[in-house]
Amino acid sequence: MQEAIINKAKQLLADGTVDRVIGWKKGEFAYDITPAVFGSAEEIDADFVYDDFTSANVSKYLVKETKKEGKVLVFLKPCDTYSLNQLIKEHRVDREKVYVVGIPGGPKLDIEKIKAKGISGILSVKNENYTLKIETIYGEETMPFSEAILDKCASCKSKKHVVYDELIGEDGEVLESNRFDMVEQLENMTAEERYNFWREQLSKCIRCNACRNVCPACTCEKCVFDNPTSGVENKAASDSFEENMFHIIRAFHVAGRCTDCGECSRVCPQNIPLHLLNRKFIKDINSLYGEYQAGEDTTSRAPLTNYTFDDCEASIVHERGVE
Amino acid sequence: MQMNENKEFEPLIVAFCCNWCSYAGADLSGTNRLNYPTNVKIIRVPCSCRVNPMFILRAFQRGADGVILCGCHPGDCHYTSGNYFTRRRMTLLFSMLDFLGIERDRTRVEWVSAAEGAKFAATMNEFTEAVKKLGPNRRLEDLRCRKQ
Amino acid sequence: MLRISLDKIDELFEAVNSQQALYIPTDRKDGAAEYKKYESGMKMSNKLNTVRSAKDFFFPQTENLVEFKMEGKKIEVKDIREESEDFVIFGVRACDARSFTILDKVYLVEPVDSFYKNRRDHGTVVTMACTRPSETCFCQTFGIDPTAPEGDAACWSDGSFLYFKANTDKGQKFIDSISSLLDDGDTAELDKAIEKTKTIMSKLPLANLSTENFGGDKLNEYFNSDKWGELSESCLGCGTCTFVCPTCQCYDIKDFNTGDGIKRFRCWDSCMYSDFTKMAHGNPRLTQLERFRQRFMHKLVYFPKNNEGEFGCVGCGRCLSKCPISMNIVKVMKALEVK
Amino acid sequence: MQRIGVFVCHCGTNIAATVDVKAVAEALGHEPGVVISQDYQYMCSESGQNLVKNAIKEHSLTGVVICSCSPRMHENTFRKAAAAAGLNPYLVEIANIREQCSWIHKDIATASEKAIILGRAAIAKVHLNAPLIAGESPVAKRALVIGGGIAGIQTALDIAEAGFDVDIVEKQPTIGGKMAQIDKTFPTLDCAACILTPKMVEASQNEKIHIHSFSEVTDVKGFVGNFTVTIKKKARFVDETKCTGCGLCTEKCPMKKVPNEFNMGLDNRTAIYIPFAQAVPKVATIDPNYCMMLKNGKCGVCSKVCSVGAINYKQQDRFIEEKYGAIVVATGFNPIKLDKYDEFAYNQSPDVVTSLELERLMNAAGPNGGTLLRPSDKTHPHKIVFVQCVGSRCDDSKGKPYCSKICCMYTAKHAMLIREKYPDTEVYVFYIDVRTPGKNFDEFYRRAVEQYNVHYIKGMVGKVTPKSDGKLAVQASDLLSNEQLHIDADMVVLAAAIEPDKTARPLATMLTTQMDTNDFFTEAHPKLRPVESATAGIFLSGACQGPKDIPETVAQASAAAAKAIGLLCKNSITCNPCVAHSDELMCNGCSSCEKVCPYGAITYIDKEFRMPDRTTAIRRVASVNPAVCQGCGACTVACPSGAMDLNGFSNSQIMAEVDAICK
Repeated sequence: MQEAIINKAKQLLADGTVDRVIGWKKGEFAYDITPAVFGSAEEIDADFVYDDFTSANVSKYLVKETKKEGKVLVFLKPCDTYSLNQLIKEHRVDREKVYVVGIPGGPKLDIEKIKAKGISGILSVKNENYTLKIETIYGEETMPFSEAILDKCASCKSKKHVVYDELIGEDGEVLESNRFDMVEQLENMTAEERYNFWREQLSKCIRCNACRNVCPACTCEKCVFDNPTSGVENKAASDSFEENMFHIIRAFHVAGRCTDCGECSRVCPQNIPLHLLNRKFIKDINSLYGEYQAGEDTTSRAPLTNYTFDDCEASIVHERGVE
Repeated sequence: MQMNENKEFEPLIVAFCCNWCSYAGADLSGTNRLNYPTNVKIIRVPCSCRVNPMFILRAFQRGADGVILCGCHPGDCHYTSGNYFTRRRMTLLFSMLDFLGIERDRTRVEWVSAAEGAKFAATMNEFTEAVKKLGPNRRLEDLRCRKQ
Repeated sequence: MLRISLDKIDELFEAVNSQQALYIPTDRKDGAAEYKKYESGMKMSNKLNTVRSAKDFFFPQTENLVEFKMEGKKIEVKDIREESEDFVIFGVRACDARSFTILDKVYLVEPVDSFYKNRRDHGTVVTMACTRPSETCFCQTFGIDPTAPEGDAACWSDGSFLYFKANTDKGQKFIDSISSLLDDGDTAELDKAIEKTKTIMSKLPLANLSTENFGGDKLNEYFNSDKWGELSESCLGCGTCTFVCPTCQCYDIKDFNTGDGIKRFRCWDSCMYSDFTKMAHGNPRLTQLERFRQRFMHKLVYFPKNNEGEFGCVGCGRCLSKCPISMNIVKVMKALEVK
Repeated sequence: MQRIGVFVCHCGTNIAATVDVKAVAEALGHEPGVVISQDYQYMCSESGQNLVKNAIKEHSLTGVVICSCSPRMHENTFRKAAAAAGLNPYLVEIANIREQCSWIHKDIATASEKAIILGRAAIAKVHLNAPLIAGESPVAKRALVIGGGIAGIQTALDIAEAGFDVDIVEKQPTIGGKMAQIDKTFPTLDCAACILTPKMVEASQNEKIHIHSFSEVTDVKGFVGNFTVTIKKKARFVDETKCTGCGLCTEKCPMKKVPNEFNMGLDNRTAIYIPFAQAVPKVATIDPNYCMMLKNGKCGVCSKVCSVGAINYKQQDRFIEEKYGAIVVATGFNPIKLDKYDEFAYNQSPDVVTSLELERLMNAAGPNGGTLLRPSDKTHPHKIVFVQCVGSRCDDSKGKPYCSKICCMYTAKHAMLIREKYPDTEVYVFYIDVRTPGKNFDEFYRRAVEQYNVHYIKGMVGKVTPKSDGKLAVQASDLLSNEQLHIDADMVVLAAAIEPDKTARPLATMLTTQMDTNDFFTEAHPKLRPVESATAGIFLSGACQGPKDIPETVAQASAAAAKAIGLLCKNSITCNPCVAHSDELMCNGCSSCEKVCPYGAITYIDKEFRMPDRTTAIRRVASVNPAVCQGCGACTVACPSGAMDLNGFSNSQIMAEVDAICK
C-alpha cells in the first residue's frame, strides 16, 4: 500500500496536478509518525510512510495548507474524509485547492496498548498474520494484533470515503459499529456513578489542549478559551469546575459538527476518553432528531442549526433519566 | 447558595427570561401580586436563544443552585424561531450535564407566555422547591467562588 | 549498605507516612502511573515513569499567589502564603531528580521565588535507580546516570532488597527516620543489577545522542536554520510537551474574580501557545515556527548559555511518547545538528 | 473610570412598602463605580426625571441605573431623559424592583436584599454598556384592523380619514359585529342599526378601506412599521366581485333549516345566506356544513338561479400577504356559554333567554318581526324576570371574576322598552348591585324604576324551574326585605357575562402581545397607554381589551386610530440598535450564524486579512445587516468562536449580571 501511495504522490507531483503532498513521515522508532508536507519526489522517497501506525488524521492541516498558493494532494483514510467534508461544508477548506486520494484505513495500532502490556524498549513492530512481533532491547515479544488496535479503530463507523478525487483500493461501506456501547453503559449508571466516573477522568486533564488542537472541528481563528475577552478564557483548570467547563463547552461547540474521528482521545496524554462526550451528543442527536452523520455530505443542515416544530422538550432529559 | 437564619438551605436560582414572553409573564405575575420566592433572580435576554450554555455553566460556577430558562411557547417566538433553537441546544446541554452526573433537576426550560403570570409564579415556586430538595450545588460549583 | 527487603516496603511507606506526607508513583485504573499521596495498601508503580513529572510538587500547575478582597470600593490585599508541610516524594527517577536542579537555577536565584523555595525546603526527594530503561530514554545525553540518581536520598533495587544512600543532609535525615527498618547488607546482587542496567543503557537506540554540537555558543548556527520550517509545520501548538516536561518552567499570572474578591494565581504556560509572549503591541513570535523554535532553542542554546552549560532537558522521554504528532527534541536535535 | 448614578424609585408605596428604598440606595452607593445613589418618590415623574438629568450633568455620569418598575414600562422614559441630558440613552439600565420584587414579595428584609442584588446586577451590566446609535427603518403606510365590529369600523374610518390605507379583517361574512345584533342602545334608546349601518356603508365605500370579510389572520411576522401579515380568505363559494347581493339564491335555496347565528339561533336561515339585510359586503356565503351541493354534490340550485354566475362550488381558501406599519386589534367579545348554569334552566326551557337573544326577539328584523313573543309558544309574556350577573363577578370556576360592565344598563334598557311597549307586562330585575357610572346612566336607570315601574329587587335568583303549564317558577331571595320570593314568570332573561372572542388568544400569540388571565389583551399601561399593547406597533380597540359599552368602544377605537396614525405619519422609525455584530478577526466564516438567523440578516464576504506571518490571505467572514437584524441573539450562540455578539446584551454583559446575582 505504501508503495502505491508513494507512486501516486510522485505521479501527481510530476504531472503538475498538485504542488504539495500531505502525508506521514517516519520517525526515530517504529511508531512515532509525524504528519508532514512533502514538496518533492526526493522527500517522499526519503521519508514518506504509510503503515499500521499512520493513524493521524491529516485533514485539519488543509485549513492552513489551502490558504497557500497551489494545489495540495492529501491522502485520506475513510474516517478522515468525513472530517474534510465537514471542513468543506463550513467553508474552512476550499475543495478546489485539494486533490483527495482516498486510501484504505485502519485498524491502526496504538503503541500505548503495546506498552501497557509491559513491553518496553521497543525497536520494531511487525505484523505477521495478525500477530505482532515486537523486537525490544529486552528480547522479542509477541501479542495479537487485535489487542493493540486503537480504540477509534475498534469502533470504526465507516469504511466509505465520502469525498475523493480518486481511490487507491476499493471503497468500503458504512459499518454497523458498537461505538455507542460505552455511552450507553454510562447512561445506565446512576448519576452518582457517572459523576464519579467523569470526575476521575476529567481530573486527570492537564489542559494541554491537545484534544482541541488536533480536532478537525476545532478550527476557530480564536478559541473562546484562548480569548481573554470571552469571559471563559482559562489556561489551566484551577478548579474541578474548570475541568468540566472546558470539556462540556468544547463538546458542545463541536456538537453536530464532530464526525467522531476519535483523534481527541487518541492524543490525550492522560488517556481521558474524551470521545465519549462527543459520542453522547451524537447519540442524543441521532435518537432525538434523527440519524445525522457530520461530514457525510456538504449540504445538509446541522442538527443545532435546525429544528422541527415537534422536537422533544428539554424535559426529556428528566423523563428518560436513570436514577 | 445561602443559608437563612434557621440554617435552612436557600437555593440561589438564576432565571433567564426572554424579553417578549417570559419577562413579560414575570411582570404580569408581579402586576397580579402572585408570589414566588426571593431566591429567583431574573436576567432579561432578548430571546431564549440568546442564552449561551456558557452563561448557564457560569451561573453554576458562581454559586447558583439552579438555572431555569424561560422563553415563549414554541411557535410564539417574537423572532419566529429562536426558541426552537433554544429547545435543541438546551436539550443537548442538559443531557450532557446529566451524562456528567450533574443533578438533572438543577436545570430546566419552561415556556411562559406574556399572559401566563400565574404559570410563571407557579413554575418558580415549583422549581425553587425542587432545587431546595437537591441541596446546594456541589458538582458544578467552583470552590474558589464558595461563600465563606 | 542500608537496605530493606522489598517484602517490607509497605512497612517502610507506613513508617514514612506516619512522620510526614508521602507521595509515591502508583498505577491508575487506566494503567498509567502518577504520583499520589500515600494511603495504606497503595502499591508503588512498576512503570518506568509517571505521565506527569515530579516537578508538580515544587511547581504545581496552578497556585494562588495573593488575594484581593473588595469591600465596596476598598481593596484589601491578602498574603495567603503558608508554610508548606514536610513531605517526601519517593521513587523519583534520575531524570526527574535532575530537573529539580534545573528548576532551582530558575527559581532559587535572586529574586528567589518564595512559593517554590517554600516547597523545596520542605520536600525530600528520594530517588530510585532505573533498571529497565525504555527506547525513549536519553538521560545519558545530559550526563545523567540513571543507576546513580541524584536527589536527597537515592535507592536501588536488586529485585529483593531496596538499598538506600543519602546524598544530602535532608536525605540523611530521611534515612535516619526509617533506620529502625533498615539493615546493613551486602551489595553484590545490587552491583550486578547495576551493571546489567548499564549494559542496556549502552544499547539504547538514543545512546549516542550527544549535546556536543549544542550549547550556549550555538545561537547563530541554529537560530536561522532552514530546518525549523519543516520541523514545526505539523506542530499543533498544544502544550502537551511543555506540560509533561519536567524542566519547563514558564508560567502565566492571572486574576480570577470570585465575585467578592480576586484570587491572583499562576499557572503553567506553554511557549507553544499562540498567546505566549503576547504583549500590548502584539506578539513578536508570529507563527508556530517561532514558538516551536523558541522551545527548543531555549532548551538547547539559551538555557545552557545562562546556566553554565546546563541544558534544559533531562532526557526523560515523556515528550517522545506523548506528543500528538510525535515531534520532539530528539528529532529536532538530529535534524538541526551541524557537526 | 466609570461614573455611575443609581436612582431608586419608591413608586409611591408600590415599591417603598415592601422594599427599604433608602437602604437599597445606600447599599448600591457603595458599589464600585457608583458616584451617586439616590431615592425618590416617583422617578418617572418630571421632577424624578429632572433628578436623573441633573445628576448626569452634575456628576458627569457615564452610566445610569434606575431601580424601578419593569423596563418594559419606563425604560424608554429614562433613556429619553438620559439623552436629553446628553448621555447616550443606551447607557441606562433598569433594575426591575417592582414587578419582580416589591409586588411579589412580602418580607421587607428579603425583598430589600433581593432589590440590592438586582440593582447590583444592573450596575455590573451598565459598567459594560457601550453607547449605541440607533438606525432607522421605514414604516409601511398601511394599517391592519383585526375585527370588523363597531370598534374596528371606527378605527378604520379614522385611519382612512387621515389618508392611510387600512385593511379590515373580519372572520364573519359581514362586518358589523355585535352592535349589528343589538336592537336599541342605551341611554338614548336610538336604534343601533340606524347608527351602525351608515358607518358600515361608509367603511365599504371609503376607497382607503379594504374589507376582507370571512377572513382570518394566520401569520404575523416582522416588527413595528414593518409587519408582514398573512390573511386567509376563507372560501365562501361565491365570487365576491360578481355577487350583487340580490338574495335570489337565499330565497331559492332548498336547505332552509340552518340555525341563524345572527338571530342567535332563534330562527333559521338557508345554506346560502346573507347574514342580514344591511350586511357589508352584501355578498352571499355558502355554509359548507349544510349545502347539499358541497356535501354530496346534489343540488346546485343557487348556481342555476344566480344571474351573474357568482356561485363557485370549487372555491378554495386563499392566502394573501400584506405589509403593514401598524396593527389594531378589535376582536371584540361574546356572551359566555350558559351550559353550566342549569339552575336557570337555560338548556331546559326556550323561554329562558340571554339578553342578546332578547335583543333579537325584540328587533324588527328579528325572528318575530319585532313583537316580543315567548319562543316556546309564541304568546305574549306577561311576567318577565331578569337575572343580573350571570357568570359575572363570580369567584367560582363557572364564571368570570370581573364585572361585565354593560349588563346593568342594557337590562334597564330592556325593562324600559318592554314596559313602554307592553304596559301590561310586569318586569322584575334581580341584581347584586346596579352599576350606572356613565353620562346619563343613572338617570336612565332611575327612569326605569320610577317612571316605568320596573321591579328592581336586590337579590339573586336561586332556581328557575319550568312548570307543566309553561310557566317558569322563579325562586329568589329579596335581600333587603330578607324574604324568599316565588314568581311564576313567562320568560326569564339572563344577563350573561361577556368574554373575549376565542380567536383572541391565538392572535395574541402571533402578535406576541400580552393577555391577562381572562384573555383580554393587556394594555401597555392601564392609565397612560390604554390603547397600546406592550408590543410596539400593536394597538387595542374595543372590548378585546376589557368589557366596554358602545360609546367607550368608539372612543377607544378612535384613540387607537390616533395612535396608529401617529405611527403611520412617520416615514421611518428609530431601529433597535441592539443588533448583532461579528468580529471579523475571530469569524471563521462557517455559516452557522447564517443558518439560525430568522431574518436573513447575515451575509458573507471574502475579505483580505493580514495573517500572523505577515502574508495576506482571503478569508470568508460574516457581516450583519443592522437594519434587518432584530437582535434575537440566536447567532451569538451558534457561533463557536464567539465572534458574534449582541449590542446591549453582550456575552460579557450577561455574564457580569450572572456574576453579580451569584455574588
